[in-house]
Amino acid sequence: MAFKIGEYRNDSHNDWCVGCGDFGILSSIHKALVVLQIPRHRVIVFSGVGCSSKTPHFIQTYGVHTLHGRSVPFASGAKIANPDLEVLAVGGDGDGYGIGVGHLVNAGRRNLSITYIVFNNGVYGPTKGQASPTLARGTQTKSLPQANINDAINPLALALTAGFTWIGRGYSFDVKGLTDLIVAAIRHKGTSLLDVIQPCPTYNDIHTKEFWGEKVETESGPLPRILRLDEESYDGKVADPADPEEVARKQVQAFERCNRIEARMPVGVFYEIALPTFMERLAERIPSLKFSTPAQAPVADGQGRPTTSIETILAGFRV
Amino acid sequence: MAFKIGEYRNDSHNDWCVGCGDFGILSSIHKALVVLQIPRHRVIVFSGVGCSSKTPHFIQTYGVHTLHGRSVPFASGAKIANPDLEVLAVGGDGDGYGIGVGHLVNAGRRNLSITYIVFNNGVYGPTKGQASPTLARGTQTKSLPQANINDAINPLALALTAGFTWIGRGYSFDVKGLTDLIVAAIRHKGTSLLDVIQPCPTYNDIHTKEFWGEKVETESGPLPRILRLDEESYDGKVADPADPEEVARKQVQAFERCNRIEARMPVGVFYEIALPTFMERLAERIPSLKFSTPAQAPVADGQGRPTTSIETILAGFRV
Amino acid sequence: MQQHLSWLIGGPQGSGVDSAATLFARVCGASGLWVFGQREYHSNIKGDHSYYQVRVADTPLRGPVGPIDVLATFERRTLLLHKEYLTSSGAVLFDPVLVKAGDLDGVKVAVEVPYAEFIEKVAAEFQKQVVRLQIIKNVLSVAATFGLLGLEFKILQEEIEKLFVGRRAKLAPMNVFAARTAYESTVERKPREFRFQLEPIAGAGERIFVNGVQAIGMGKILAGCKLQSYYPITPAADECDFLESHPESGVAVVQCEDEIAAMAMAIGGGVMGVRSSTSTSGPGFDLKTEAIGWAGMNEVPVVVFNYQRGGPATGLPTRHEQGDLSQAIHGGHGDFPRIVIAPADMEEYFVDGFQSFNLADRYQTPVIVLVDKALANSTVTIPRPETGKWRVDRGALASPEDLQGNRENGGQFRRFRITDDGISPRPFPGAEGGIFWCTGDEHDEFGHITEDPGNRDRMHAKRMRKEETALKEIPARDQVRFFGPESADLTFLTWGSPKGVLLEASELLRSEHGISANLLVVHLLRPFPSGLVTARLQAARRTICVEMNISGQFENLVRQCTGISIPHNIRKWNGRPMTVEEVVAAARAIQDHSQKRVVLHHGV
Amino acid sequence: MQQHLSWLIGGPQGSGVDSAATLFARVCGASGLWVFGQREYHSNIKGDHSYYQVRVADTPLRGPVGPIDVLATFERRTLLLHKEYLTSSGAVLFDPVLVKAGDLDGVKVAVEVPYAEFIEKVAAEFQKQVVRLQIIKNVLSVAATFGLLGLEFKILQEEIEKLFVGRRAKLAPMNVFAARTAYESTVERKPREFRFQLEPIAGAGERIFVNGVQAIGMGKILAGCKLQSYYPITPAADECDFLESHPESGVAVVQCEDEIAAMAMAIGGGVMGVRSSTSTSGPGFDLKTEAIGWAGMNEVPVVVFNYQRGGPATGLPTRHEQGDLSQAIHGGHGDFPRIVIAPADMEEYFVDGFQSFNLADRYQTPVIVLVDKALANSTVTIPRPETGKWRVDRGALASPEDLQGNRENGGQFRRFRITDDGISPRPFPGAEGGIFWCTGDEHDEFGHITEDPGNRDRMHAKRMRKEETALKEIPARDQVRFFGPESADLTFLTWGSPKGVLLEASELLRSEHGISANLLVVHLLRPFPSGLVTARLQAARRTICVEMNISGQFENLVRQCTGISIPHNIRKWNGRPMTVEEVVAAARAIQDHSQKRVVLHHGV
Ligand SMILES: Cc1ncc(C[n+]2csc(CCOP(=O)(O)OP(=O)(O)O)c2C)c(N)n1
Ligand SMILES: Cc1ncc(C[n+]2csc(CCOP(=O)(O)OP(=O)(O)O)c2C)c(N)n1
Ligand code: SF4
Ligand code: SF4
Ligand SMILES: [Mg+2]
Ligand SMILES: [Mg+2]
Repeated sequence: MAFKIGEYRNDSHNDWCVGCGDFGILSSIHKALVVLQIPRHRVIVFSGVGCSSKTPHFIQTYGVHTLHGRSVPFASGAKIANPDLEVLAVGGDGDGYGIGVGHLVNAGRRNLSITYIVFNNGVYGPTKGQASPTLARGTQTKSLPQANINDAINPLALALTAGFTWIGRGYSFDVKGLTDLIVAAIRHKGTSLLDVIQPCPTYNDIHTKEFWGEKVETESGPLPRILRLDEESYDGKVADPADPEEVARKQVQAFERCNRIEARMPVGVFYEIALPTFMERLAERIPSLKFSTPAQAPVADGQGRPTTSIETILAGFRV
Repeated sequence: MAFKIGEYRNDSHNDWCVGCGDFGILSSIHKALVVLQIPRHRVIVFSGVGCSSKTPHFIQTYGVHTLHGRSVPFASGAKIANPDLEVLAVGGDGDGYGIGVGHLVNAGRRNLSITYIVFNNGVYGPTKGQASPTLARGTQTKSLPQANINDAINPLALALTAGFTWIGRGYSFDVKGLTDLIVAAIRHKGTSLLDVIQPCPTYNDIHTKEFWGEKVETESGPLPRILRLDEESYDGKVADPADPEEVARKQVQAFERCNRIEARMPVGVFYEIALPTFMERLAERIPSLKFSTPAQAPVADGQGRPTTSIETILAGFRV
Repeated sequence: MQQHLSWLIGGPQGSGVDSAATLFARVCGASGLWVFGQREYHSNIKGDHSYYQVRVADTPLRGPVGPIDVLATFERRTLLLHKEYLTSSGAVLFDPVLVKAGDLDGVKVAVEVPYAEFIEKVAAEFQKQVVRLQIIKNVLSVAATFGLLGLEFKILQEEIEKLFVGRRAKLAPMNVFAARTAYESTVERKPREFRFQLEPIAGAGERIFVNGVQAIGMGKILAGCKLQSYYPITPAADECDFLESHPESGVAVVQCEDEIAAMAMAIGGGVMGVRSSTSTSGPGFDLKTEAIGWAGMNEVPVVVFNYQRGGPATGLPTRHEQGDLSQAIHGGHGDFPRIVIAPADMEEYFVDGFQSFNLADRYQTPVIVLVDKALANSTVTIPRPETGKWRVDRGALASPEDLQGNRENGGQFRRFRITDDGISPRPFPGAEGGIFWCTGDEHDEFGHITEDPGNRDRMHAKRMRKEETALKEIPARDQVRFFGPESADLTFLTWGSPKGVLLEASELLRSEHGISANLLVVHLLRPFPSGLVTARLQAARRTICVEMNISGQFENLVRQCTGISIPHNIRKWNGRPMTVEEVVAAARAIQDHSQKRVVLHHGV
Repeated sequence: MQQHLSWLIGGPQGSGVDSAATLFARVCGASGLWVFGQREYHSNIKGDHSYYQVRVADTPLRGPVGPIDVLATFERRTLLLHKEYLTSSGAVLFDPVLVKAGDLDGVKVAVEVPYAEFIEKVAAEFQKQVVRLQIIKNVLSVAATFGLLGLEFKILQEEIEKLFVGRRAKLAPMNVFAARTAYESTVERKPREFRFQLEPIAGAGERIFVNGVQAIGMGKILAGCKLQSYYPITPAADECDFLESHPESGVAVVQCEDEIAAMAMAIGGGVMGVRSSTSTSGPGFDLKTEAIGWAGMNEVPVVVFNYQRGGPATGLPTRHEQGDLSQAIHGGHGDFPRIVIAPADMEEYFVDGFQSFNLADRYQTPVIVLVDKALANSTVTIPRPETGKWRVDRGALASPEDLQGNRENGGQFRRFRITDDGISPRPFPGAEGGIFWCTGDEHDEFGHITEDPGNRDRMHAKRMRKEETALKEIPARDQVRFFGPESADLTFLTWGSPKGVLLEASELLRSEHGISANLLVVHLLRPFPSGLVTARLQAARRTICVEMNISGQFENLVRQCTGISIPHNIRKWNGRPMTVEEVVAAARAIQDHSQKRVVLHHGV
């Protein structure tokens, strides 16, 4: 009995603006869950705070709408506690690359099996459209009293530097392509960052659906602004993670690709590598983790008697 | 009347361990100030918390020993308030790349004229040698009960991604080379990150002075572990900041260079570009900043009467 | 007879409800009347229900009321949600196309506003598409109200023309045309039963019409604030927006990566001698906790405005609450001196925007100003503040002689000199002879770390002494404010924004219920004016503590600082400000039945 | 006659003072004696002065004292800094090479320990370089003390051998040889005037010798804590280190990038139903403020240990203070329920390491445990806790039937069902039929955002009700603890670690000064047991509030919760724990002269 898309939808009041790119991402997540056929009670979606961070309320799985900028550490704790569950984190670019960027960098160092989807719209939604860290310097959206004064960061390069083991970019109105990317990101064993270009028609009147839908002039004539990396025969995957030379080469390639100056916006998988996950590393330290997750470990017996013994430790302190 | 090194030294109680790499960095800072001949009351040094963050107390300039991880935003506020002062920030790798990394990334977006020197010793000093974010996975210093479980970050690549406009690496026991780098970093108009390899003999028994002093096997025979980029005819400087192609090329080059797998450790300037500073950008918005800094702007007249007028604004609200 | 009108307009967020209300309020203000406008909205960008209540009268107004005299609607939801609050003689403006059977049951005065018809007229006249003109419904409702109230069209026209300036100037004629259409049609159709009438009054003096963030912003600019660092958060971001949109004031407004950075930057500015501040709301305020303690430890003048909203956590981010008092007073590990004040009305918002910097400079410590969403988003007519009398006080500064004297000795300065009043003159970095250090560690007089127990004893006590000094020096009228007869049946005790409704409620209690009431508003919350408060409470017959939170944070603070347990309280925590009527009813229940606690529930 | 000895050893940080003291203490413990060891050190890695005081007696000991009976030194600084505290019959062990003229003035019993000579002997015997053997001075001082006290060498030898195991086993013979050399030499040279004698005692029962972090760590492991996230900070990091070095206990110890992440991770674990905790100290505790509020809002069981140290800011990072009470009780914007407890001695550290998780699960809210540097770094002999009687309480969980019933209906669960006691049964994510949402926004019973005022009224009240429930359910003996006669001249009121000195001081006051005293220790600090405390205080003749901070945070809390102003207080804030003698002296000053406040200053 296959799970259908309706089963992953929650009908709680959705208050996103008409035309918001968030809708495309939400439905791509629904679709990815259908593709993956994960029972809904085996998924938990974390988010920060922002328009995009309301997403968990619209998915019929466990959902945790945390604090601004903190979705990743909340999700990390949850994943460590119960790695059997599929853990997703979602949220805005302000949330993930601004206030939360310290967690992003440090999450890359751990490689828990978490999929992090960032809704990149160049602005802060609920606080009326201030510039987010992805808005280029000099840009003035209609929500800004003056042109943006800070340089933008490059989220993919940042994730690469931070050590993310799967790095991709999608576009919210390309639901098909995005669904595939989400599926791949979830399937990846390790931390994946999926940056999604998401028009905010209310505050960002520059990076609109129309803008992304346009054709742009290139050397080979007019082409769609959105460029699919896989059509370019770009391969971001490290074949042999044990080969440091290949790793370094693929990283430079990924950096070059996401750093390139071009009119078109590449989407797809920029980098991928199989490295031991944090749970695997932890299990090297803590033998019991090889047999049971923290969530499975019994705490007490039927009478409430603690089941974790401290006798050996106590013995060491006996005088 | 030239300023001499003694004038930049403060003799308050220094409690660093014997043989600590911090001493080399401290004396390089003293020497750089001599080279630059900045009057000591025109310099202010900020730091976070950690062994290295005690540095300001040993320099005879204004010194602000802030909170763990926060030296950069404190220093940023100070620089905006009084850009006429030379503002330095110093601190540990835990401070700057761990708890403070969110500020690091976002400081790159502003480009205030601040020099940030990070003492990179792979460990947390005052809390007894836990792994810092620069310690490689699998490494076990004598202070660790088990081998490090997290991947290391690459601070130079991180700074590059964050938008730092001057990025370098030095070695604490190469006082001469380090002094030159500090001088260059301070002279740079914009935010500079200088990562300094700093042995911590007390907790990090792997990256010791001896280790860095060794010769290593290379294709061209045994060579010193420390490799000077300038001897390699590496040029990290962007000649024409208005040329996006050159910028992208130099960034890829810098990324490749600091990401390369090699037995030797390159020191020198990895990347440099002249971009408008934050104060210049602010002055585009706020006309008065073209004539006076916030610190110079008068607040009241001799009788305490406020000198900033709100008459025009008030007029807009009159009914 | 007293003139008084309560008008409410509602609609989906983003449909222009705010501008309609502002237009209406400004026109009333321009007519010499006094206005109080209260804005309610969801934490949502577009679509959810928001509304704006505008009270208009011939005397100054201070807070919201429950009953509605005129309900202006252009969609069904607003009608259904608010009609129960219509006064018995109240009127509804409604769209005949949208109203369904029964919707108007119980409404005495229903005034049809044929929006579609008007819009078609406008469309025809200006050759526009009908679908693009939906936003004009707002102007139509205001104009219809005007027609109903019999106010002169000219004033409305003038205000509309003022509204559409610059790039939008070309829209003015169309809006005026639309307004005139609705105005005239309503004048014609005005039902007889409708009794309200507003008459322009003259000679109200020089007045301004501002909301809380504007008042604070102007106070800050006047104070010479030159650095405002912030991280966006509702409703504090509006203040930063206001400052940023006045670059001529010279305030460097810096959007930071988070509230920790914002606090750190402001402190960095404070260290340099520049008047610096940051503004935030609950979640951001929490994040500043550690850095505020550092500023206290290092005696840095810095100003933090906290715009309270419903908590805890994200809570009710666009609703009103007074829930951050405990955090402001007690937040932070260890002990450090701080000043906490709470302005209680629009005039005080303006004054404290200014005065907070004087307190910070004088006591060289963080000043926390507790304001709230209710007043931040209320727009009120107030007399133009008498700023001509205001003075800047930069506190104790290092004298040129002091600095000169240190040039020899390494150029360093005893920044943290132990003094009797706890205050040490400070140099600004950059000054020769003024070199000092700051550190979060306990330190000696120069600012170098020391763990010497004797130094700790003295230095810690020196810092804390500044609170005693502040309590001695700050004028009593800036510590507590008392209103009403010396002796009364009831004494209301409060802080912050409930002041307004309590003043109005006291009036009503006296005039309509024969209960006399006076009011003590505590303005200085830390250091706490225990003596002044105790004296008033001891003299009171029956005290009622009134505040907008569930746990009685203020009541607890009063007990902590005076030992006095207040016998009665009125509390509310549903996110909507208290209204005059519910406070009156609560006070009566307490007076008549000695009820211990009354919880208020009014609100949509 | 009662046996009692106060021994102190000092030296530069990193020179092995700790291990010497631990060795000495363990040997005394192994002899059946009771030990209390207190460690003092600078916030420095190597070189600054640190010292360790070990008290030994034939009855359990509870806190530090001022006077020193035997001062073991191997460098001059220790001698000069501490000799003034020598009792009149006290002895100094000193290095004849380092002592200068006059250094020993006033010292009655000076025992020469020719360290250099001993070391040369060892070097010769084991063919080592003299310079490499300096660290052995520690063992030498301990052995010399042993000789002086006339304890049997065998026990010392055994403990040394236990110390050097594994990789370090080969060092055992050398250390034993060195110890024997010093021991025998001191036995020979023992001065007649030296009167102290320690005799092994038998039958002390099963005992352990632990410090605060170890006691807490064991309690946590036993409770089934499976996730401990942390960011390193003194002195909390020691606990994490302890847990990490016991991987067999199955606790996933995760070093995070900062305290915000550490708190968030622990909450994430709590949401999943795993017993999770984090440990920190002041600055880190501040940073957790926002997230703790979120956990309160979302009813997540999570345990936070805060190891108090000198504040504010970085303060005195390795010194003692009880300065974070206000932050623990009041920190965070808005109102949310929380449990705050403070264990007051080593036994309670152990118990609360365990019990805190039961409280968290039962009330589904953050539990903050306030401990402090003094006990964290004190090492004490205590009877082995009777853990066999302890029970795990996981609180209200969703029943299988409840879950089953929801499978149809979208599989979702009313996680935040409004109940009379405020507690709602919870499922663990992963369970079918248990789907729920969490959000920092105000929410409905499923956890979806709503701004409905009625829901807010009820949901906010439901959460806060849990504090009333807790106050009803938690046994009185876990709320407050009373010691001493029902009626007494003096009643001490305190919380946390001063308990120990107060118990000993009460003994002395009775036996030596004829003053009777009893003691009320408040263990549950929020919700506050106002009734129990009031009853005791009303029965008291003269109450003295005792705490380790400058502002009287606890005294203020008591006044806030009971309205009672305590007439006298004893406070200390120089970073060093209170000693028995200074408390006795302070109590006498209060009893004899009705002094209002006594500030304590003892400490090096
Ligand atoms: C600590 C804290 N600071 C600030 C806020 C206010 N805030 C709410 S959402 C938001 C920005 C959201 O922007 P983004 O993350 O880009 O999400 P988007 O709305 O664009 O989807 C901010 C600053 C908050 N809730 N908490
Ligand atoms: C908020 C906060 N968390 C933790 C600490 C404890 N702490 C002090 S120094 C330090 C780490 C210092 O390491 P690093 O920055 O690498 O500097 P180093 O000592 O190596 O020079 C930590 C975690 C603190 N002071 N404040
Ligand atoms: S404000 Fe922008 S991001 Fe938020 S819901 Fe509206 S369109 Fe979407
Ligand atoms: S612990 Fe390491 S970093 Fe700190 S002072 Fe000692 S050697 Fe230097
Ligand atoms: Mg965004
Ligand atoms: Mg370090």
